[in-house]
Amino acid sequence: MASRVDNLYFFIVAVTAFFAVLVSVLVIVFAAKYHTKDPLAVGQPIHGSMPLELAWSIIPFLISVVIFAWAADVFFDLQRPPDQTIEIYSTAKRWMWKFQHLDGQNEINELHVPVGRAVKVTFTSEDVLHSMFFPSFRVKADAIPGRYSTVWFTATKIGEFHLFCAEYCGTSHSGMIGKVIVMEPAAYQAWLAGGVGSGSLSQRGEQLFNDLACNTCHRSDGSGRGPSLVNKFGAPVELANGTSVAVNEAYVRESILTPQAKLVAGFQPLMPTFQGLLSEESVIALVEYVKSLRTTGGGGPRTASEPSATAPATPQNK
Amino acid sequence: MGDAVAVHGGHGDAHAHHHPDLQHHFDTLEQQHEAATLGMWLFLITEVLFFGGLFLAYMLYRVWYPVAWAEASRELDIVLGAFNTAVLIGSSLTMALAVRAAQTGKQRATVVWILLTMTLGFVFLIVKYFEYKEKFEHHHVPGPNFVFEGPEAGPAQIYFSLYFLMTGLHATHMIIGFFIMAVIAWMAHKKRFTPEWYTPVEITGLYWHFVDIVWIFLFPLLYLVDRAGHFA
Amino acid sequence: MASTPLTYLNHEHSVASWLLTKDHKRIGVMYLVVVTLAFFLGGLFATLIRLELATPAGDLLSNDDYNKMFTMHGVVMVFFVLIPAVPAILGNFVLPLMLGAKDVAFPKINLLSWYVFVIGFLFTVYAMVTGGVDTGWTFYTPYSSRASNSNVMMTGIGVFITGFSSILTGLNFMVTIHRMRAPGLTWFRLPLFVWAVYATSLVQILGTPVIAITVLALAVERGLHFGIFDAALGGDPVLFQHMFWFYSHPAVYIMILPPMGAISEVIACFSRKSIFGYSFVAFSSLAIAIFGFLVWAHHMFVSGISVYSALVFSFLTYAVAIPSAVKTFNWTATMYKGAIWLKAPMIWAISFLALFLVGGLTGLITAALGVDVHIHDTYFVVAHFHFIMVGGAVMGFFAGLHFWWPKITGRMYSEIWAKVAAIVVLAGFILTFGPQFILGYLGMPRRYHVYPDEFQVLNVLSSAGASILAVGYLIVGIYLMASLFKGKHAGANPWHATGLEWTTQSPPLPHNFEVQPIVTREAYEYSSQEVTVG
Amino acid sequence: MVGHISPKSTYYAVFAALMVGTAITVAVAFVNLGSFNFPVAIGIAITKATLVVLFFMHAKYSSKVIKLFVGTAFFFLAILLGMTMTDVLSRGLKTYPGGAGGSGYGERAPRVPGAAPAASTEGQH
Repeated sequence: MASRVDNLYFFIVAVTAFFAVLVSVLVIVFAAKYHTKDPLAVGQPIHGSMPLELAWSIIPFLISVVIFAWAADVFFDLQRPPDQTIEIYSTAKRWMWKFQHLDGQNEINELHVPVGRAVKVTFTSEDVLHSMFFPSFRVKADAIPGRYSTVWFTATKIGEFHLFCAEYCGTSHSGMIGKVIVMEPAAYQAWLAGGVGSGSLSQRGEQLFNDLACNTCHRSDGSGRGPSLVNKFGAPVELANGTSVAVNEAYVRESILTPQAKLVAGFQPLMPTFQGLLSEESVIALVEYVKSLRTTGGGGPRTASEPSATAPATPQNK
Repeated sequence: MGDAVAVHGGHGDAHAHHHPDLQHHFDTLEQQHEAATLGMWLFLITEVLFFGGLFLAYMLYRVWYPVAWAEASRELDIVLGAFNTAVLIGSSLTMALAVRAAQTGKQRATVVWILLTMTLGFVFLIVKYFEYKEKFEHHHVPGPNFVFEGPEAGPAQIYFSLYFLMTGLHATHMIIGFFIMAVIAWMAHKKRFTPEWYTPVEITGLYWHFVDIVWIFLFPLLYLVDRAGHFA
Repeated sequence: MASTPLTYLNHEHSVASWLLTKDHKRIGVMYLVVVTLAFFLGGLFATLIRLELATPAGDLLSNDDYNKMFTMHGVVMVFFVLIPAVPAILGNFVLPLMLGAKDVAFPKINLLSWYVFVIGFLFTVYAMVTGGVDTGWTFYTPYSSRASNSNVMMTGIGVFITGFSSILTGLNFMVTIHRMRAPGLTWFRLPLFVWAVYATSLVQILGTPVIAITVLALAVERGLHFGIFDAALGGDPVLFQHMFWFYSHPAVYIMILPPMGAISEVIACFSRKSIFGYSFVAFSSLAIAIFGFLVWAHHMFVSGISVYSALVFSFLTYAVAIPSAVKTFNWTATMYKGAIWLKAPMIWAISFLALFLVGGLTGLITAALGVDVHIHDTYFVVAHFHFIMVGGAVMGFFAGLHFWWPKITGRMYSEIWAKVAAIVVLAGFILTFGPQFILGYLGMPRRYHVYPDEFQVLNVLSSAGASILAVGYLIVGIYLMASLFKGKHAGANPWHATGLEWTTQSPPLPHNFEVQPIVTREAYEYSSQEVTVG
Repeated sequence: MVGHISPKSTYYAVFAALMVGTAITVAVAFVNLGSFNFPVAIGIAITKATLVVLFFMHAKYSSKVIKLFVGTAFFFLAILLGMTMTDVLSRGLKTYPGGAGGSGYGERAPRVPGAAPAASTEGQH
């Protein structure tokens, strides 16, 4: 993607440079050629030219349309991660980036990724606006409290690259930086395997699920007072008010924090709110656990080494 | 748009019959009147967009939180709201009649109609005061002491924030209107207006009608949300 | 010399005669004084910023102090320099003269605008003196409403109050243009500066109330703990950005349209021919004002708006670029076969053209969705908007100021120093902001107090340029001041220009014209040889 | 002077129409029209406002310039509301198939505390 952004960028630079040089040269040539020191001299009475006006309105417009279309195409691809990605979660807070890998590793202000594989980072903010900016990969998105954002990229070179916070967030805004460490796949596997005894992210979610006694109601066989969560992620669900909603990260998060906001049809509003009781990281672990509850296609915890082919949420596959 | 090429005679002509209320930089009373009314209209345009920002916030959250809007709106008293709407429309009528009285040179009638307008406006504010008081007693004022039962407490607080901002700004406009009307009534009492020159009455009228229009929107937006119980 | 003629400057002398004046010319001069003060204050903040950034470490200012510097630089320069500079200074002074009117439509309101402006400025200065403000001039929530510990309220009040000054000025000018034109001065005989001010006034009237309500909503959220944008209650922080940019993007046109108008006057005058494509230049001002309201969310492409919405706003952004391009081409074409008299205002105008060209064209880069994801909130954007707002608006302001200075003061400044200053400012400006484009594309985010070492070389270049720029502005201040005391008398029309403002004496009479002017000719009829020589 | 003088009967008629409009808008609010209650209420309000502008404020008898400006105000209000709502309403639309059911980028805000300001989250690490 980075090279596509660069190609577009240099194309626009070339086009605009052409016009800048054209106008500058004309101004200089006219100023030199028609220069006079006689204050009473007058210029020729030219009042305008309709063909010229039309030409310099329409031609720049057409060029603009080309730039717009090209840029929109690149933009859509920047917004649309491929099906097969390594998923990473992140939480921004003043003034650090915390990353959670599916396999359970946590890191702060550092992000280890393998070369040549698409990586998708899903993130939110715990306090004010931040912006996750990877200049080397030409991607950026604001971290917004109460909401999940994503960026995705594929690193093509091994090495260390910048991570910046690009949305002003107060005192240490310029200290809210980190690095992406791009590794050989083998080294990455070794890094994944090292450390962490606390289990994968979805295992941590499961632990929380049990500790908070979610499992007493949300039983997998559907006999509990709350709906079973198995196979729910990625599919639409009927709500008590007659509408339906797609079960995605945002919906799961909302249902944990304000359960009665979008009640599933056929259930009573019994669940207490977990608002203020859970950190964003814990919510993410629970979300990931709900995601992992699948009976088909390799249930159980997902790992980074086994890239996720997430359930198609919408039919319009491209 | 080419209307403003002032068709007045030369320089001397304008001073021939100099009206005491003609300011030095205008040539005719008519030019002065047109400038003043155009200025007032332009001011009202800025007012439309001033309230427009709040309408935007209102619309966004109403689309997002229909249930909260329905529940919170039910905390308002529809009878008081409708009564106040009638009162304010009535005050608009009396204001229009005040302008008409000024146009036709009836100074005393002008004073009476303006005072009547002020009275109706005052009734409106009294009712508003009791409504606010009730909100305070029920802890429906946004902030740390806000209380609202149920899962919709968050969005309901946004509703009440908008309620107080919108009605508060509206009431502020009315209070400003009182001061202006008081001055105008005094001027009318002093027989300052004539059928040739009643511009201050007219632009005050424009302002007051605008205040009325704002309320014409606020009433259904704030009081009449989902009374039929579609969402909750 | 014979007895000094009566002018608006000398007919009364007391301080009260200035502070209570309803004369648009004196009010214009009063704005000039306050805006100049604000400009040097904002410039001081800029100096500290560039000094700090000369090294990668945060060694001159603490991080909080640095954050306050760029915030206060932005607030002062945007709200107290750029927005009032051309409309309130030059507009106030020359607009009624250009129309052949005795004053603006509402002289008392005009004076009130000045007081409101000064009160707003005092609030803001008070906020700065008592601890400063650190939210960035954009005041994004939730940082401004919940997290910041600085004087957000006081600054917000200052901006809110100043907004009314801007609204009242716009209202006044619009009514003046509609109702106060001299006999025979039809819409298509108006100087293009008047068209530009008209378009600007439209933006002021339609846009400013929205920033006022936005700041008010922010104030109740911060002060009374209301929730309008609060994500904790389910509010949308992005809504704040929508409301903020609905004004603040068109505000860029408040800054740039009037200088564009001044440039049209200067280029026509010093090419000594009528402007090329008068009606296109006139209508492009209106087109910019109207289209300018349709593009605001291009500041928000990575802020979490819908991608479809981003698409629409990006497209419309390209649409608004066209009228600006049309203006530029028309100015260039005006010079063709002219009799170009390279006096100081023309040098400033050509410098404007060069910088505005770069600023406008880099706008095409930032408007491109795929590229903007990368360069948003980097130094690329900083460089882009400084090219527009300083390279464009301030250069255009100086072109206009040099053009009308003889009319305002009755004195000529040093021609040679004016040209030197124009060149110094141009060079300093390019050296300051040129490297920032590269910095931005390399990924340096804006509002960074410390930065990685690899960005130092470009930052040092930028800081060096800033020092040249500062010298350039100081030169301007010095020779303009000197001209007040030692300048040659200008005469009514030193540039042999058309336009009603040049038909009265310099400085003008208290009531502008001896006799009510009657217009019988089109604007810029240089070729008819009837221009009065002063 | 030139100002238009309306007969008193016009004012009383407009007043009556406004009162009737108020009665209708209250009455119709209690009828379940589904999602049409809101547009109907706004429609009645716009009608009432138009009556006030045209007759009480004499816009009907005013110059073209004033009519143009009244239109301008509502045109730009429509832009402010309309273009912002286009964003808000299209945020939920999926843009990337397979993107984990839309991971929420551009999704509407959940109604909850993103663990608001720093105070509540300080000291967790």
